[in-house]
Order: sequence, then C-alpha cells, then structure tokens
Amino acid sequence: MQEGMGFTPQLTASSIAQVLWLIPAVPMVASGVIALLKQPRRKLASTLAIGSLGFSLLLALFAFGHVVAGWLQGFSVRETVNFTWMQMGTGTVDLGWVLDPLSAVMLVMVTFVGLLIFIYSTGYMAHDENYTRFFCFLSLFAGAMLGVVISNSLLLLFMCWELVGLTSYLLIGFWYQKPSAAAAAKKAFLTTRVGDIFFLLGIVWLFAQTGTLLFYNNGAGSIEPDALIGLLAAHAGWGLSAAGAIALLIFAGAAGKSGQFPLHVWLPDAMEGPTPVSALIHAATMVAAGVYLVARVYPLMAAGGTLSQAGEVAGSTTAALTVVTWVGAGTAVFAALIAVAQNDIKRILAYSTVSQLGYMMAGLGMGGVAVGMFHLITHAFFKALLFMGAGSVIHGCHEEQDIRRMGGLRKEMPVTFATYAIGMLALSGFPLLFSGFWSKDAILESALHWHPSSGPFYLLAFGAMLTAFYMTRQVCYVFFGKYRGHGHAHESPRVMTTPLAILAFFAIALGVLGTPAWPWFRAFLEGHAAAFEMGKFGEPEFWSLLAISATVVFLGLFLGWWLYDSKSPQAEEPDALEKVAPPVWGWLRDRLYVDEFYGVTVIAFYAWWARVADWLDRRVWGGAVAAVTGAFRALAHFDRFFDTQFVDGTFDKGCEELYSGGGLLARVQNGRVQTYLRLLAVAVVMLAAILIWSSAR
Amino acid sequence: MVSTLDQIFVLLKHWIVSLLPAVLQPVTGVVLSVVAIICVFPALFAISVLLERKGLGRMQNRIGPNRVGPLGILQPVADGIKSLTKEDIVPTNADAVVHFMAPVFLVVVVFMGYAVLPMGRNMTLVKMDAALLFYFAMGASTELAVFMAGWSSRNKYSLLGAMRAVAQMISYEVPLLLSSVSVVMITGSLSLDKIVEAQNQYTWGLPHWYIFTPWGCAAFVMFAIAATAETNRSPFDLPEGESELVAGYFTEYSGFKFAEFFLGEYVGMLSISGLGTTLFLGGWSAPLEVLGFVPSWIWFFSKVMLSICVMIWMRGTLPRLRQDQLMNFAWKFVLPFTLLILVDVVVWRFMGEGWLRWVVCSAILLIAYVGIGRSEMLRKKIGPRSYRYAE
Amino acid sequence: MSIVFWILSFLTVLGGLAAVTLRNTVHCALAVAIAFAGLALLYLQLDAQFAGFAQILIYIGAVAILVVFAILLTRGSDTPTDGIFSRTWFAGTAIAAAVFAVLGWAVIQSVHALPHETAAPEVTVNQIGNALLGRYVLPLEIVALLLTASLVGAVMVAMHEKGESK
Amino acid sequence: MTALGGYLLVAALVFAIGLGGALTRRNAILVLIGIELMLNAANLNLIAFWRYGPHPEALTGMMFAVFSIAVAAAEAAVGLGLVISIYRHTRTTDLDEMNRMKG
Repeated sequence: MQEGMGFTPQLTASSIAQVLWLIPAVPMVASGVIALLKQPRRKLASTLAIGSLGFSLLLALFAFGHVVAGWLQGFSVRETVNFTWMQMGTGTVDLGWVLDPLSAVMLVMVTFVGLLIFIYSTGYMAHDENYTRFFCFLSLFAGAMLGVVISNSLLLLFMCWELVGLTSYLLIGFWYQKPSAAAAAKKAFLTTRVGDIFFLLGIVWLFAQTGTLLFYNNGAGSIEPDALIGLLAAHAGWGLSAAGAIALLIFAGAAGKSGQFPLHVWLPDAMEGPTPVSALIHAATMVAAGVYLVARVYPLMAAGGTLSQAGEVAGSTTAALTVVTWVGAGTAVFAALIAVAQNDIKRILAYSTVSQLGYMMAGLGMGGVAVGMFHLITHAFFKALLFMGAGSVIHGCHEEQDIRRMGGLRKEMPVTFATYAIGMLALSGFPLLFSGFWSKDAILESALHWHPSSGPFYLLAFGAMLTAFYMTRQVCYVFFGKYRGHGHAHESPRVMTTPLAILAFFAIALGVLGTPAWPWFRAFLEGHAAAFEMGKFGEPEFWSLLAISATVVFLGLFLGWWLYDSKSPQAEEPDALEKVAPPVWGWLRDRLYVDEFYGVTVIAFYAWWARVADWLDRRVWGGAVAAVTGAFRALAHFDRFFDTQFVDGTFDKGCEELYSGGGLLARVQNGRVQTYLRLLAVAVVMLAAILIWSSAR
Repeated sequence: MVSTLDQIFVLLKHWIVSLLPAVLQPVTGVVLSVVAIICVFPALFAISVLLERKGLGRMQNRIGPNRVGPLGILQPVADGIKSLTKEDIVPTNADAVVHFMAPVFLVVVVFMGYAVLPMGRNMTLVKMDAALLFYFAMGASTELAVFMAGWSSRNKYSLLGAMRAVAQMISYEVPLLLSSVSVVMITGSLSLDKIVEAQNQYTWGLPHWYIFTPWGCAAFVMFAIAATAETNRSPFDLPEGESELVAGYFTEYSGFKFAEFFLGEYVGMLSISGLGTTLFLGGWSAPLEVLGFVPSWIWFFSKVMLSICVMIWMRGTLPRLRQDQLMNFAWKFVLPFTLLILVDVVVWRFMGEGWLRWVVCSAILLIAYVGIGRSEMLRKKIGPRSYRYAE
Repeated sequence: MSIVFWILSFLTVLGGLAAVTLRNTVHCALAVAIAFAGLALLYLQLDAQFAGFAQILIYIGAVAILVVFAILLTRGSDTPTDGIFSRTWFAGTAIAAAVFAVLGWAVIQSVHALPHETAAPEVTVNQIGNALLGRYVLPLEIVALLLTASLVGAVMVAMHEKGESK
Repeated sequence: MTALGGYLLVAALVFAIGLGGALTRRNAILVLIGIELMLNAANLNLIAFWRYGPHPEALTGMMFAVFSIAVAAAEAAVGLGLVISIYRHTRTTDLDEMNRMKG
C-alpha cells in the first residue's frame, strides 16, 4: 500500500454487494429446475442454463463496475456481507460473501468464459441424449464455482469447493457407460479428496486458533492482521508458526484441486469427460480454484514475512510461499516434459494446463497475488480457447482424439485453425503480441528477482521452452501436412466457432492490462493508481527479460517446427523425438510412471490392507460368530427334542379344546348384521340400566 | 329519502294491522304479507308466461298467442280457466297419495322461498339471520317433490325425467351454493337484507353491486348457469325434453295439478331470479344514485323481470344439451370454476383497496377460464355439440 | 310444553313409525323425509336455526334423495312379495321396546333434576361461523377430510368396474 | 314435566323406532334409514341439552349436532354405496341372505 491508499472496508455494503449472493444462486436454482425437466425439453434446458448464467454475468459486470468505480475514486472496495449460520455453544459459525477486486475479476472471468462454453456446448452436445442432465450439471457447477469465488468464509468456500468437486466428478463421468470415464471420475474424486482432507484440517485448525472462519470482518477476520499476529505467535513445531502450517495445509487442498505435482494425476484422466467440460472445469475455472484459494488466503501465506498485504516482491518470503513456489515450478517443468510425448490432443492440453497452473502457483509464490492471478485470467481465456478448439477439431474428425490420425485440417477448418493458432501462440508466450506473453513474462520477472534461489527461474524458463515446443508439435500434427484420419473432416457449426473467435480476441487483447508499461491489473488488485509510463519499455531490465523469454520461446518454436514440420509423419512410424532419444521418449510417453508409482505404493497398500481386513472378517470375527451359531443350534436341537416329547401333547389338547369352544362361539357369528346389532343393543341397554339403577339408589 | 311511495306497501300493511285488536296484530301482519306474495307472484307468473310465449314466437318468426283478447294478452287467463276446468286424470296404478302430494309440496316449498327475499326497503317477510341457508334448504326440498311426481305416476318417462331432473338439480345445486357463498364471504352475513344493504352504496353515483367486481361478475355468470339448470330451463331442460321423454316428470299430470307444476316452475324461476338479483344485482337498490327517488320495489321487480326476459331469450337461442354434456359441464367446468372464484374472493378481500386487486383478480379468473375451457375443449368433453344417431 | 311442540313431535314420531313399518320402500323413504322435517322444525323450536336449516338442507335435500336413488338402483321400489320383516323381527321389536323403556325410565328418573325454562340464547350465524373457524376449527377440518374421503369412497364402491357392463 | 324432558322423551322414542327399524327390516336400505333416525334422535338430544343447558352461548351442543349431521351425511353416502355394490354382486338387498361372513 505504497500510495497510502489501503483497503477501506465499507461498514455498510452497497446494494450490489447485498445481492451478490444472487450470482451463484441463480445458476444453482436453474440447475435445480433443469433437473426436474423431462429429457425431451432440451431447448428449454439449455435456454435456462444459458439465461441464468447470462444473468449472473450481468450482475458480475455490475459488481466489477462498482469495484472499478470505487478504485477510480481512489480507494479499493472491499465490501463484506456476513451472517451467522449456526450458534455452537459460545462460538458462532459465520458465513458471508465479499466483493473486492480479486473476487470481482474472478466473477467476471468465470461467468464470461462459462457463458461462452455453455453456448459452445449447445453445439457440441447437440446429439447427446442426456443433454438436459448435462446442462443441469453444468449450471450446478457454475453456481458452485461462483460460490467459491464470492465466499468470504473459509467454511462456505469449502462447501462450494466440495460441490465443485462433486460436479467435476459427475461431469467427468458424464459418459459413465465408458468404463474409462467412470474410472477417471472416481480417480479425480478420490485424488482431490486427499488434498481436501488437509484443507479441512487447515480449516479446523484455523477455526481453533482464531475462532472465526471469515476472511474479512472489519478487522476481526481470520486473515486480517490482528488474527495473523496471533497465528504467528502460536508455534506448530518444525520451526513453523501456526500460520505457516495452516497455510501449508490449505495449499495442499489447493494443490489437489489444481493438480499440482504430487496430486496432478487425476487431471489428465479427467479428459474423459465431454470437451466443453474439460474446457470449463479442467482448464478455465475449477483448476483455477486452487490458485484462487491461495490468492484469497495470500495474507495468511505471506504472514511471517514482512506483513506486506499485497505481497510486493519485497524479498520477504515465508515457508509457505517457498513451498508454493517450488511445487509450482517443479510441476510446471514436470508436466511440460510429459506433455511433449503425448499423442492424445486433449491429454497434451491437460498436461499443459497442469504446467501452466504450476506457473500460476510459482507466480503467486514469488510475485504475489497480482502476478499469479493475471496469468490465471489470461490462461483461462486462451486455454478455454484451446480446449474448445480441440473440441471442434475432435468434432470435425468424427470423435478422433489421436493427433497422429489428424493433420492438414488447416484447410478443412480455417476458423478453428486461426483461433487455435492464436491460442497456441498465446500459450507459448509469443512475444509482445499475446496476453500469454505478458502474464508469463511477469512471472519470469518476479522469478528473476526472487532472491532465495534462482532455481525456479531456470525451471520456468525451461518450462516455457518446452511449452512452445509441444504446442508447436501439436499444431504441426493437427493442422499441417495431409489428413490422415478416416472419413472427411468438416468445419464445426457457427455456434461452436463464434465463442472461439470471441475467446481468441480476448486471448490477444487481455495482454494490454498487464504490460509493464501500464500494469493496470496489478494496480487494480493491489489498490493503487495505475501509473502509465511508456518509459518502462525503455528500461534495460525489460529488454533483457524480453530477450531471454523471446529466445526461449523461439527456441521452442523452432525446435518444434524443425522436428515436426509440414511433411508430417505417418501415424504408424515412430515419433520424430523418439527417433532422437528412444529411452527418454519412452519415459515421457508413460508419464514418468507416476501413476504406476502410485499403483505400486498407495493403491497396493490399500489393496493389502483390504485383504487383511477381509481375512480378519472371515477368520477372526467370522469364527467367533460361527462358534456362537453352533452353540445356539445345539440348544435348538435340544429344544426340539424336548418339545416333541413333552410339550406338544398338552399343547395340542389345549388347542382342540379351544377349537371346539370356537365352534360354539362361531354359531353366534352367523354373518347376519342384525344379529350383531341386536347383541350390541342388548349390551348397551343392560349397561345403561345398570348405570341408572346404581345411580338411582 | 325514504319516501312514502317507497314504503307505501309497508305503510298500508301497518294501517290495516292497526285497525285490528292487538291480539291478532302479529298474526295478521304475517298473513297479510303472505297473501300479498301469493297474489303478486302468480300474477307475475301469468305475465312472464305471456312474455315467454310471445317472445319465443318473435324469436321463431311466429306471432305467438294472438287470439284471446287484444294481442292475445288474455292468453294466461284462458290457460288458467282451461286448466281449472280440465279433467284431472290419475293413472290407475299410480301411487295416488304421492301423486297428489307432489305438486302441492312443490308449490308450497317454492313459495316458502319468498319468505326471505327482500322485495324492497323493509319489505322482507321474515328478517332471518340465516336467510340464505333457509332459501337453499327450501330449494333443496323441491327435488324431493320432483322425485315424488316422477316416481308416483308409474310411467317410465316420468321416472326417467324425474331421475334426470333430480340428478341435474343435485349437481347444479353445488355451484349455485358456492357462487352465493362468494357473496356471503364478502358481506360476512347470510342475511339477504344485510347483503342488499352492503350493495346499496354509491361511489361517483355508481352502485356497489357485486356484479361490478371481477369475482362478482364471474360468480353471477356461474349463478345464472346453475340457476337455469336448477329450474330445468333450456338449455338444461332435459328433464322435460319432449323429444326424448314426453314431458318429463309431469307427463302423467293434467288439469290443475299440471297447472301447479307449471306455476311451480315459473314461480321458482321468479324466486331464483329474485335471489340472483338480491345477491349480485343489488336487490332493490337503484342502479344510479340519482335514480334513488324511484321506489325500491320497482327496482326489484324490474330487475327480476329483466332476468326472466334473459332466461326466455336463452331458451329461444340455445339448443338443448345432452345428458353427459350436462354432467361434465357441471362437474368439470362450473364446479372447479366456482371453487376458483372463492379463492379469488379471498384474494380480493385481503388485497385491500386499489386498482391492483382489480387487475389481479380479473387476471386469475381470465387465465383460469381460458385454461379450463381450452383443456376441456381439447378433451372434447364439453366441446362443440356432436350429433350422433341414437343406437 | 307448547302445543306446537306436541304437533311437531307427533309428526316426527309418526314419520319415523311409517318409515320403519310401511311396505313400500319408497314410501318409507318419503316418510323418513317427513320425520327429518319434523326434527328440523323441532330444532327450530329449540332456537337452533342454523342446525335446523342444515338439517333440512342435508337430510331432505341430500340424504333422502340419496336413499331414494339407492332404492331405485337396487330395484327396491317394487313392493316385496314375501315378508318385509326379518325372521327375528320379534326379538328386534322387543329389544327396541326395552331400549325405549330404559331411556324413558332414565328421563323420568332424572326429570326433577333437569333444568327448567331458560331464556332463548341469542345465536347469530356470525357467532357460529366464528366458533367453527375458531374453537372448532380442528373438528371442522377433520369433518371436511372425512367428507372428502367418504365421497371418494362412495364413488369407488358404487362405481361400475371396468369390465362390468352397465 | 319440563320442556327438556319432553324433548328427551321424543328423542328416546325416535331412537327406539330407529333401532326397531334397524333390527327388524330386511331391506338393507331401510336398516340404514333406521340408523339415520337413531342419529337424528341423538342430535335432538344434543340440541335440547344445548338449549336448556347451563352455557348455551358456548355453542358446544349445537356444534356437536352440526358435526354429527355432516358425519351422518358421509355415513349415508358410504353405506348406500356399499348396499348398491353388494346388490350388484348378489342381486339382493335382503339382509337375511347376506350371511357370507358366517363364522
């Protein structure tokens, strides 16, 4: 807060903040309604979903406008609306939502990209028979995600977080007839759970420490300075303050959600879901939720360094941030490496998503909220663009996903090609023109200045190179050369290409917000005026950085082009890189055996444990039960003997007596209504007579 | 403004009563009013019969009765004389007692109904608290008379006619009651006098009649339909559908008994129109404030005669329903709609003053009307009349 | 003991007797209608206007008609040839007499304890309505439910089965 | 003899008549009629007691009577429906022949 203009919390939230809850609520309600629709009402379903999200987009734009207006007046808005959810003994559990630059930006991004993808999927899913179900899930997801974005309470965030997880599960397994899809869904769910366990632990711990789960509560929030000081005071062992430990736990959750290194395995498999889902959930929004979470609790992360709220690149770093950084950087390179050797078009993009998420994490760790978030936003746009492009390609090639069976689509589907190329260049950070360049540049810059170690910088640079490389490879495979697939490729319908075009525009234009010359985005997030000096471009450091990244990128592009240029190989013959270095290739193709590693460790352990439990059940408890049963059966035998010998005789006799008696009574029951009525009357008369007589005396 | 002309009958009665010793006074008062009623309404009956015959004649391009007296205005008298002098036939194996009781019972019950109708300011025979209930109790009793008539005269046409009539009366009694209940709900009283009083107010010279409110209008239409069916008038005159059963339940009646039935039918019409007038058309209150000087009873009777004319008009216009159409119409359209009207009344009552309630109530009714109508039409239950040949 | 009371009670009892003794079933129905009417008038005598009119409306307007319909639907209208009384009619009559004896005896026993003439209570329909929707709202609801149920039940019971021809 | 006593006697008589009818007639419908009579007698009692009872303004007896009238209507509807359906199966309404439920 250098221009001396801090976050001034409004005590009375403005009207737009008051109705902020509508943004997630409306799509959720819509999904509820859609769930009640019958299958044939496809049009209505999609209309409802799109309409509701459009409404949310409008509201989000209002909110954004409100925040921007406040920012232009010179204070940055943070309006919270909190309410008590339940009263537990002395303490209360509060929920609430917050409107501040972070959430506002995120809201606009999610609703906008989401809306485009909704529209896109009306085309993509047009022939699916579970159309309405799809849109029900989609809008439920949108609602949950928006809930994550606006929530001002870690608990509310966690709820929506889990909802997001659930919808992701449902959508990945949308084509549950495919065993692979079902498996992938399960994998995704369980893997993210691992992270969520830690997250939940962190939440509980935080609640135990601070007694509130609200982020901002006019100074009483859990990540506002007062609370942070308390957290720093508390010690958690291993030289960590409670703040650090909680931050790490929460980060574990975030890592699970946005597929950071140890927990990244689910994300590539998640591509089994329909492509719009991959675009919406596993590229643009949900995976970003992890990053957003880290950004949201950034004060907690950064606590312990100098308490600079906005995480300036003042050399202050903390254990948490260091971990975040290294994990991010590691993931970036690791995933990029794997992506090099994949042949499934969506799989490549998935791995690139993982690596880009790594970039974001690293950016958060080193450069603070603004850097990471900026990459998040830009990435959301161009990655969604890429995925939808991929979707359109798959659509055009009759559900073919293997890039070796494509090729030469440049001519068949020009629009897709153009937009895809833009997305690809943005992703690989083509200098100066594309948004991806600026955001990635910001990360690299912060990495350059990150003094604890210069390792991350080299990793990220290498990652950038790889990114450029594999994207080039993909594009060469898909769009150049001649068509190797079956059937005849065709361009996708307008409803699918139009969103592509829009996204492509943003993939270029968004960069303007983050150039070093006019760091509007950072200024906006950190709440100080955006200075516009062209001079920044003149500074040597900028040029040096530009030089570095440019060389890296061009190297990648060149390598890619050189290896896989237009005379594209046949599907059968081995990959070019494989010819260069078979073993490396093999390793990469098999995704560095992470899955297998888990298979032999974690899963094997569980299988063993299950067997043990099974054995216990059968032998130990089962034996005990069997023994008891045996005892009782013996007893039963004895009983039977006793009965047959002694009891029955007497009992039968009694039965006969009863039977004959019954015969007597049965004569009264002659089935004539009037007989019964008569008996009734007689009885009543007698009773009445007795009563009166007794009372008369 | 209560002018002598307005109260002339009341004053007359008091004057006559005052001549007698105090012991007889209350009795005489009642007797006088009863006599008045018994004289007035048969007269009206004669008039309306003439009206009907001539009006129907006009509608069917005939001249109608034109022999007896100038323009045939003495036709009713001739009819009366004829029916009095005609031989009274009782079928041999008819149930004589019941056969005789039926018309008497009918006429008595029908006339009872008038006891509670306010025919003008202070011109109610019995100011009863549960007047409406009484009226309907009497109305319900007519069914028994009809049945008696039909059953006693050992004739399958009569029996069929009676059965139809009773079934129809029962089914249409429900909407009749419910549509009146809507008025009761607003007025908060079963007393017809109170109901008229409640309607006898004016804003900008316009009266507060219930027919001028959305629910009231709808309820009145329902009431009119139900009333038409209740009095076995066309288009609901199946019980005496001459093409199917000779003359319905009074086939076997002739002479004076027949005249009694005839009287009963028309007096019933008059009385139910009177009830409708009282409930929805503001009873004896003037249609415009400026017309307040006209005696109240004139208003009442003119309204009654007006509705009689409408009934005649309907008879001249509408074709007869088929039995299933009749029942479907009662249970699938009229009854649901009256129930809806009750809801509407509640809305009206609790939405408070202002134009909004007009909009809302009208909207509810219109939508429901279109909805029910459409669905029924689609299901061809009460669709356009489809002619089949009898099998 | 007004004369009106005697006339009405005579009418009622007569109607009742006719209803249970006449040969022709329809005559019985009509007679019972008379009895109902007499009872209604008795209610009026007891200043229970509402109940009286309700009695007329429901019993004469509905129940009597219902009975008549039932009679016609079950061919009961033609006079039965064989005896109209069940074989055990004597026992029945005896029991009925006994009942009356006991009840009458009870009344006579306690006649001295019975309260004497009191002022006629002023009951408006308004009060009844308030009571119905106030103190007695639960019974009202239950009765409404019962009526609905019995309506449906009666329809279901008396309805022709699908296969069965009219 | 007070007025109340008279009403009670009449009620008792009507009740007895109804009971007699219910016990002696063969026709199921007439049995139902008898039962209706009994119910009405009870109502008469209720109203008489209400009228001459200590707290007429509480309306208890009258309400009871009104409710029982309603219930009686329901009872008649169902009972007659049953009679009709029985008649449809065994072409008779004679109770002496309806002894299917003989034990």
